[in-house]
Amino acid sequence: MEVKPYGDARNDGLVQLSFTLPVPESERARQAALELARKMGFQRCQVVHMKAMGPDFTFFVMYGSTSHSIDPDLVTVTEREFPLLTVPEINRVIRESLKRRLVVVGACTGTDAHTVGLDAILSMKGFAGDKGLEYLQEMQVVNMGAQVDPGDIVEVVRREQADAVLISQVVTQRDAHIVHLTQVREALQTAGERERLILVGGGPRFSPEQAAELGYDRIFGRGTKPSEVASFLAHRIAGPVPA
Amino acid sequence: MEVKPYGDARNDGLVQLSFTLPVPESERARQAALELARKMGFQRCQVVHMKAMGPDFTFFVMYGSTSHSIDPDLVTVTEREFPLLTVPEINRVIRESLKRRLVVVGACTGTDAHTVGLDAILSMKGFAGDKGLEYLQEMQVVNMGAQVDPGDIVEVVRREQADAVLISQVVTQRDAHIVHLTQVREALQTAGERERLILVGGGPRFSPEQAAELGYDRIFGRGTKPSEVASFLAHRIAGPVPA
Amino acid sequence: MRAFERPVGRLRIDHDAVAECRELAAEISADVESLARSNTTVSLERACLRLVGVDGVAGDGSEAAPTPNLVVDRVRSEVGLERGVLIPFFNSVAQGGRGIQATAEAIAAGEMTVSWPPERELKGVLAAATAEALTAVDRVAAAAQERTARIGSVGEAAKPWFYEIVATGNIHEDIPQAQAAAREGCDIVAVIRSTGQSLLDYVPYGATTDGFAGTFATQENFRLMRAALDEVGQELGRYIRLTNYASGLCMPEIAVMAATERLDMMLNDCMYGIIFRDINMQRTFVDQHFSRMVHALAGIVINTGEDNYLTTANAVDAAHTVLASHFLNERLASVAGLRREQIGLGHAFEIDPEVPDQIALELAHAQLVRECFPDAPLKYMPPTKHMTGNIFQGFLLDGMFNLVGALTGQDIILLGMMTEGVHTPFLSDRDLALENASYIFRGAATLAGEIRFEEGGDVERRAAQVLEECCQMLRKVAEVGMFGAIEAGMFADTVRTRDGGKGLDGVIRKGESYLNPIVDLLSDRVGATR
Amino acid sequence: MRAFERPVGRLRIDHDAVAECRELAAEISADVESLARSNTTVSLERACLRLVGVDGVAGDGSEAAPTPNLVVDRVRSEVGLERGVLIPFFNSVAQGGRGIQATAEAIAAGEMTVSWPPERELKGVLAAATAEALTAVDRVAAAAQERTARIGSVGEAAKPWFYEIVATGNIHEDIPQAQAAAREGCDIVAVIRSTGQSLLDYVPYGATTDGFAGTFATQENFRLMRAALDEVGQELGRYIRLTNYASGLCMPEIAVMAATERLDMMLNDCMYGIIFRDINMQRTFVDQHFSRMVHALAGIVINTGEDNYLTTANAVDAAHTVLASHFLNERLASVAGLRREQIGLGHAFEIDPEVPDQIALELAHAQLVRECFPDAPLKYMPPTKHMTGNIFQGFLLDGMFNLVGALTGQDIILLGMMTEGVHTPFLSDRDLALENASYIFRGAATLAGEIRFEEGGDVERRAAQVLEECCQMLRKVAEVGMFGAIEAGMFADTVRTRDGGKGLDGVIRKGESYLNPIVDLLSDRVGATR
Ligand code: B12
Ligand code: B12
Ligand SMILES: Cc1ncc(COP(=O)(O)O)c(C=O)c1O
Ligand SMILES: Cc1ncc(COP(=O)(O)O)c(C=O)c1O
Repeated sequence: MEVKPYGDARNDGLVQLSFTLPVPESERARQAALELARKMGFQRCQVVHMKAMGPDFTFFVMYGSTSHSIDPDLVTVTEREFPLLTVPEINRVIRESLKRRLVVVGACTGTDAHTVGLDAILSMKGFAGDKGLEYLQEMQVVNMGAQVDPGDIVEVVRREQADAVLISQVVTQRDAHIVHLTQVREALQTAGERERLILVGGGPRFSPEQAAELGYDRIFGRGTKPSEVASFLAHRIAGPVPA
Repeated sequence: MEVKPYGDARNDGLVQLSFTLPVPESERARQAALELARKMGFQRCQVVHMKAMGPDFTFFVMYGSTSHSIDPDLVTVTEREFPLLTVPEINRVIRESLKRRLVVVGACTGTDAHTVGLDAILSMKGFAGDKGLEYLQEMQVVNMGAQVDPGDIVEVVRREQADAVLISQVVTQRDAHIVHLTQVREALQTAGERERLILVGGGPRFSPEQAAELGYDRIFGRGTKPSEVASFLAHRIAGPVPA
Repeated sequence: MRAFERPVGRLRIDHDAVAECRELAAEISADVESLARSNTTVSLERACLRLVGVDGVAGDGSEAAPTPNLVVDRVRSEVGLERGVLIPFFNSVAQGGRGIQATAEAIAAGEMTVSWPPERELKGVLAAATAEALTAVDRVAAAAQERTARIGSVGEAAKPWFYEIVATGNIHEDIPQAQAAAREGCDIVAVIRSTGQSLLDYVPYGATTDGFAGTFATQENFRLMRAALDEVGQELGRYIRLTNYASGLCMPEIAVMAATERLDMMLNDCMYGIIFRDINMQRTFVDQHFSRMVHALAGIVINTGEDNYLTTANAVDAAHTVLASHFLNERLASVAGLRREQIGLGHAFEIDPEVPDQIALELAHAQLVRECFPDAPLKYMPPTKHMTGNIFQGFLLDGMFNLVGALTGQDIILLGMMTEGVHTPFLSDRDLALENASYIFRGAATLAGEIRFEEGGDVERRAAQVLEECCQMLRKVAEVGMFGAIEAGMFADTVRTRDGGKGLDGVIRKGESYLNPIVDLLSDRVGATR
Repeated sequence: MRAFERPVGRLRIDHDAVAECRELAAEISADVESLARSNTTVSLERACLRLVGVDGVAGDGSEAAPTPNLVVDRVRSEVGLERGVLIPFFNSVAQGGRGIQATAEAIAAGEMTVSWPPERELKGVLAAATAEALTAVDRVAAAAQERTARIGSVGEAAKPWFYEIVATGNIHEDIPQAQAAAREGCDIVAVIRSTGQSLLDYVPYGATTDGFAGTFATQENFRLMRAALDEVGQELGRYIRLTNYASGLCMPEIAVMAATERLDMMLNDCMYGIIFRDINMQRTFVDQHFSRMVHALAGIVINTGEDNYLTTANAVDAAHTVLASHFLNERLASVAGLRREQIGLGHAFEIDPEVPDQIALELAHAQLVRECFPDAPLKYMPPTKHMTGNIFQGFLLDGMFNLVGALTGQDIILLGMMTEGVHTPFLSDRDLALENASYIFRGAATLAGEIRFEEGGDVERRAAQVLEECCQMLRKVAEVGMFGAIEAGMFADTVRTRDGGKGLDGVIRKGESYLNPIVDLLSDRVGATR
C-alpha cells in the first residue's frame, strides 16, 4: 500500500525542509524557495522561517505536503543475507572450514585517520556490548591503523596471507570515502589478490547497497556491531549455516 | 541564472529534510525513506537519523542534493504594489479623498480567538515600533475582538458605514483560516456590501498571492506592520500617490 | 540522579511580604466568594442534572441539543432557577415514576410539565433528590479512590511529570498519538479542545472527529481516551494521567464529566475565561467555585492559567501579575475545598529570548514561585509567544525552559514543541520534545539540590523586585476590589466589565429557598467555606 | 549583562593538590625539555630558512618540492644537520653573493654545493646569519605589535570569543564563508586543514582548492584569509582572529608562517601529533618547543588539544587525564616562553548525554579547569563524539555546552555544529550555531558571577575526585617518565613507542658545535629556559 509522510494525520504528506539559496533575503527569495519546493513536488508549501546569511544568501525552513508516495512493500531492501552467530559458533565454523585461523587485515586508508570505528570492530574492547574480532580465538587480526597507503595494505595482505580485508572510511567530503575504497580495491586487483579475498568496507555514511558499485563483498554502515561483521565472515567462508 | 541550494559549495544542491513514515522502524523503512526522497528529485540521499516513534512509525532526518534548480529572476513576486507613507501623509490622503474619517472595522472571525495579531495592527500600542491604526487621526477604528460571527460583522459594517474591513485568522489547522475568511466575504457579498468595501485579510500563515483566490483586496502575512496596512488603505482610496 | 526535589530556601525572600500577599488575597476574594455562594448558573444546574444521571441529546444535526440543557431551559422558563433545578426535576421524577433519564427526556420533549412541589411534598422530593445526590457525590469520590488504587497497582510516574498535548481534532487520531507519546515518556496527556468550544453554552455529545486545532471535550471522548491511556499505562507499568479544560461557558459540566470519567487534572482558572474568552466575570466566578468543589472531591489537580497573561502582556513587566494571580487562585481554590497538593499553579517561560539575561530572569521568576508555594504541584509552561518558524532555535529555547524547570523543581512540565510557532504538534514534534526533556532532566535534575545564588546578586534582587511589585499590586486590587481590578485591565493587559462578556444571562441569583443537595453535600465533603 | 568574568573560588578545591600537580609537571617535563634542547629536526631547520626568507617551490605537479625542503635535504646529505642548516646556508650565500632566495634556489637545483665554512670564515658567516636572524626575529615581534595596533584601531571583540571552523577544502569558498561567519558574530576563524596534511613532511605552496574536509595550510592561504578577515573586521569594527594548526610533521614551519602572516592563535599541543597522528614522540617534543618560542614572540595564543583525548577515551573515566595533560602542557609552554595569557588550554564537553547527571558533571569539570588555571584563556570544545544525525538533539547539546561555557567563564568557545555527526559545516550550520551561542550567552552569562555550589555537594565532590585522580596520575607519570607514560597508553587510551611513528628520521642530535642564531635569539627574547 502506498503511504505518505505523516504529520498529524494519515497521508497528510507533511515534510520539513531546510536549505540555503544564494539569493539575498527578500520577498523574491521567499518566492524562489516556494517555487523550488513546488518543483520537488510539494503542495501547500510554507516558508516558516527565512533569515539572511550575510548579504548574498538566505536560509529557509519550510513545511510542505509532498505529492509523492511510496509502497514500503515494494522497495528493494538489502536485508542481512546471513544469520547472526554466537562467538562459539563462529569459532567452530572457521575451525571446520579452514582448519586454521582466519587472518583479517584492517586499515583506515587514504588520508583518513578516524580509527575509532575500525577499532570498534577489531579491538578486544569492541562496541555496544559486543567484543571485537580480536576476541575470537579463531581470528588473527592485524590492525594497521590510520592513513595507510593501499600499497602497504597489499604488502601486509601478502605477508600475512590474509583471508579478509576490512577498510574503514569516515571522511566523505568530496566523496573521499568512495575514492579511497576504490583505490584499495584496485591495488588488490592489480596485485592479483582481490579474487581470493573477502573484501569488506565500512563507515558511518555507507549504505549496504553500495557494495556492488564499489566492487566490495559487503559494506557496513553506521552502528555496525562486531558480531555482524564476524558472522558475515563466517558465512562467507562456510556458506550459509543451519540456524 | 538558475541556482540551487548551497550547502558548502556553489550549487551542491544540499537540502535537509525530516518526516515520519507510517512504517515500523527497519531497514525497509530506511529504504522507503530513501526511495521517497529520490522521487522528490534528491540525489546522493542519506538517512542520517532514523528513530522509531512507537511500534508503527519511523522518523527520519535526511540530507540530499536536489536535482531541481530555480531562476530567482523568473519567479513571480507580489511586490508591495503601493508606496509606504508616513502618518501625516496618510492622514492627508484620507482627508483629501474622503473629506471625512475612514471607518475601519476589524475582527477575528469564526472560532479564532487570537487577537494579538489584529490588536497589533489596530491598537494604539501597535507593533514593532509602529503605532496602530487607532493612532491615525483620520481613521475611526472599531475593533470587534475575538470569535466574531460573520453576521455580526455585516451588522457593524452597515451600522458604522465602514470603508474597510480587516479580518484576522491565526488558526490554520484543517484550513480553518481559508474557511473563515471565505465565510466573511460571502456574508458581505450576500448583504451587498462587498463591492464598496476594501476587504483585507491577515495572519501569520497567509501569503499575499492568496488574495485573488480568496476574493480579498489584499492579504497580509506574518510580521506585517501597521504602517503597511495603513498605507495600503490610503493607496486604495486615493490611487497611487506621488512619492 | 537524585529523586525529585522541590528546592526551597535557595533565595532569601521577604516572608512577611508573602504572608501579606496571602492576607490580601483572602480580603480580595471575599467578594468573589460571596458572589459564588449567592448565585447559580445554568451550567451549574445542568452539571447537577448530569451528576444524577441525565445525559443524551434530543434532535439531529445542528438542531441537536443536550438533554440537560433542554431540561434546565424548561425549568427556567416554567419555574425559574432561583431555587435550583433539582427539586422541580425530582418532583417530575416522583410524579411520572419513570426514572431519571426517561423523565429528563420527557421534559426535554415537552411531554411533561415541570413545577415546584407543593409544600407538603417538598420534604419527600428533597429526600429523593438528596438520596440521588448522595449516590452522585459518592461516585465522584469513588473516582478518586479508583485512581489511587490503579496507581497502586499499575505504578506511579516519577516526578517531574512530562505533559504533552494532542490536538488533531479527531479523537481517533488523538488516541494513537497519545499512546505513542506515553510510550516515549509522556506522563500526562492533554486533549486540547476545538477552537470555539468554550463559547458553546452546551457540551457536544459523543465521539467527535471534526474539531479545529483541538478535539471537542465530550463525555464519550473522555471515556475513550481514558480507556486508551489506562491500556497503555498498564503496558508501561506507569499510570498515565489525562487532563482537559474546565473552563468556558460549561465549566461546571465539564468538571462533572471529568470527575466521573476519572480525569486526573483539569485546567481550571478563576479568571482565564473572563480575560481570554470574554466570558462574563460573574458567570465565571460562580462556575469556578462549583467546579473546584467537584475537582476537590474527585482528587483532581487543577492547573491555573497565569501563563496565559504573558502571551498578551510583557513577561518581564508583568511578571508580578502572574504571582499576584497565584495568590488569588490559591485562595479561591482552598475555599472551594482543594487541598494544597491539588493546586497546580501555572506559570511560564515567556520572556523574549532577545532580552539580556533572559535565562537568569526566568530562573529568578521560577524559583520565586517555588519559594512562595513550596507545596504546590507547580505547572510550568514552555515558551510560546517567542517561538518562531526557526525550529532549531525553538528547540533550544524549549531546552532552556526544561533546564530552568529542572533547576527549580517544577512538578509538571508542559513540554514545548519546536513547531509551536507553526502548527499544532506533529507526532514527531512530541517525540523530539520528550527526547529534549529527558536529556535535560537526566543531565541536570541533580543540580536542583546543588545550586545556590549569590546573596544579594542579580537573581535574588530580581525575585525580590517581583515579589514587591506583586504585593503592591495586591494592595491596589484590595482597594478597587477584584471586579474593579479586572475592569481596570490589571491582568493580562485586558479590560473586561462586570456586566460585559458572554453568559451573564445564565447567572441567576439564588432565592431564599434555593435547594441543591449536591452543592450542600459537596461543600460538606470537601470542607468548602459555605 | 555583566562584563566577561572568570568565576574563581566557586568550588572549594584542594590547592595543595594543585601545587603538587604543578611540581610534578615540572619534574616530568625535565626530560622532555632537555630532549628538546639537545636535538633539532628537519622541519625546525626548514622553519629557520623560511624565517630568513627562503620560500618557493621547485619542480611541477607531484614532483614539486618546497625550496626549504630541498636546501635542508642537500645540507643534510652533504654536511649533516648536527650543526644546523643556517651556517652552511649562509656560507653559500656569502660565497655566491646572490642573496638569500637565489642562493636557496641554486642549492635546491643542485647548482651550488654546500659546506661548513672553514674556521676562519665561520665568524663572518655567523655574523651574517645573526644579522638576518635578527631581522627575522624582529619581523616576528613586529607581527605582535601590528596585531596590538590593529586591535587598538579596529576594536577588540568582547569575550568570550566565538570560534568557528571553515572547511570547504577550497580557499576561495572558505573566504566568503569566513566573512559571513564574522558578520554573524564569529570572533575567531579556524581554517581546518585537509586530511593528511599533518603527515606531509613539507608545506604545500600557494593558494589551494583541493583539500579534503579542510584546506591546506599554506603561506598564501594564510595571507589570503588574513587579508579577508582584516577587511571584514574593519567593516565590523571588531578585530577578527585567525587560527590554524601548528602540528604534524611541519609544526615549526607552520608556526613560522603563522607568525609572519599574523595569525592570532594556533592549535599547538605537546602530545597531539604523537597520539592522534602517530608522529614520533621525539620529533614532536623537539618541534613543539621551537614552535612555542615562535608563538611566544609573535604574541600568538596557543590552544592545546586535550579535548581530543575524550574522542577516543571515555569522558568520565578519563576526565583526570585531560587535567593532568593541562599541567604538562602548561609547563612545557612556559619553559618555551609563553606567557600565562598565551596558554589556551583546551578541554571539552564530551560526556555521553545518556550518562545520568551529564550536565552537572560537565559543569564540575569545566569549573575545575577554571579554578586550576584562573588566568588561562581557556578554549572550550563542544560535543563531537556523541553528536549523531539527530540534528535537533545535537543543537540542544550544543546549547548546553554553551551554557556550561557561560557559567564557568570559558574564554574561547568553539561553537558546536548541529551537523557534527554528518558533514563538515554548511554555511547555515555556522549561522545557526552563532544564533544558539548568542542566545545562551546573552541570556545566561550573568549567572557566571551568581551561582554557587552546595558545599560538599555532588559538583564539588566530583571536582575533588577528578583533581585527586589527576594528582595520582601525575605521580605515576613522574615514576615512569613522560616517554614511559605514553608508551603505557596513559593518554587517550593510545599506545605509542619512543622510536615508533612517523618522522623519527627527521630528528638529529645537535652536535657540540650546533649554531643557530635564530634559536638563540628567540630563546633570549621570550625568556625560554635554555
Ligand atoms: C572522533 C573524531 C575525530 C578524532 C579521531 C580520533 C581517532 N583516533 O579516530 C579526531 C579528533 C582526531 C578527528 C579529527 C578529524 N576529523 Co573527525 N570526527 C570524530 C567524530 C567526533 C566521531 C567519529 C567516531 O569516532 N565515531 C564513533 C565510531 C564508533 O563510529 P563510526 O566511525 O561510524 O564507526 C562505526 C561504523 O561506521 C562502522 N565502521 C566504521 N568503519 C568500519 C570499517 C569496517 C570494515 C566495518 C565493517 C565497519 C566500520 O562500525 C563502527 C561501529 O559501529 C566525528 C563526528 C561524529 N560525531 O561522527 C568527526 C568527523 C568524522 N570528523 C571529521 C573531520 C572533517 C575530521 C578532520 C578531517 C578535521 C580536520 N580537517 O582537522 C580531522 C582529521 C582526521 C583525518 N586525518 O582523518 C568530519 C568528517 C566530515 C565528512 N563527512 O567528511 C566529522 C563527521 C565531523 C564533522 N562534521 O566535520 N576526528
Ligand atoms: C498567544 C497565543 C495564544 C493566546 C491568544 C491570546 C490572544 N488574546 O490573542 C491563547 C493562550 C489564548 C491561545 C489559545 C489558543 N491557541 Co494559540 N497561540 C498563541 C501564540 C503563542 C502566539 C500568537 C501571537 O500572539 N503572535 C503574535 C502576533 C503579533 O503575531 P500574528 O498573530 O502573526 O500577527 C501578525 C501578522 O500575522 C499580521 N496579522 C495578523 N492578523 C492580521 C489581520 C490583518 C487584517 C492584518 C492586516 C494583519 C494581520 O499582523 C500581525 C503583526 O505583524 C501562537 C504560537 C506562535 N508562537 O505563533 C499560538 C497558536 C497560534 N495557537 C494555536 C492554537 C491551536 C490555540 C488554541 C486553539 C489551542 C486550544 N485548542 O486550546 C487556543 C484557542 C484559541 C482560539 N479559540 O482561537 C496554534 C494554531 C495552530 C494552527 N496553525 O492552526 C498556534 C500556532 C500554536 C501551536 N503551534 O499549536 N493562543
Ligand atoms: C486555564 C485555561 N483554561 C482553558 C484553556 C483552553 O482554552 P479554550 O478551551 O477556552 O480555548 C486554557 C488554555 O491554555 C487555559 O490556560
Ligand atoms: C592540537 C591539535 N593539533 C592539530 C589538530 C588538527 O589535526 P591534523 O591537522 O593533524 O588533522 C587538532 C585537531 O583538532 C588539534 O587538536
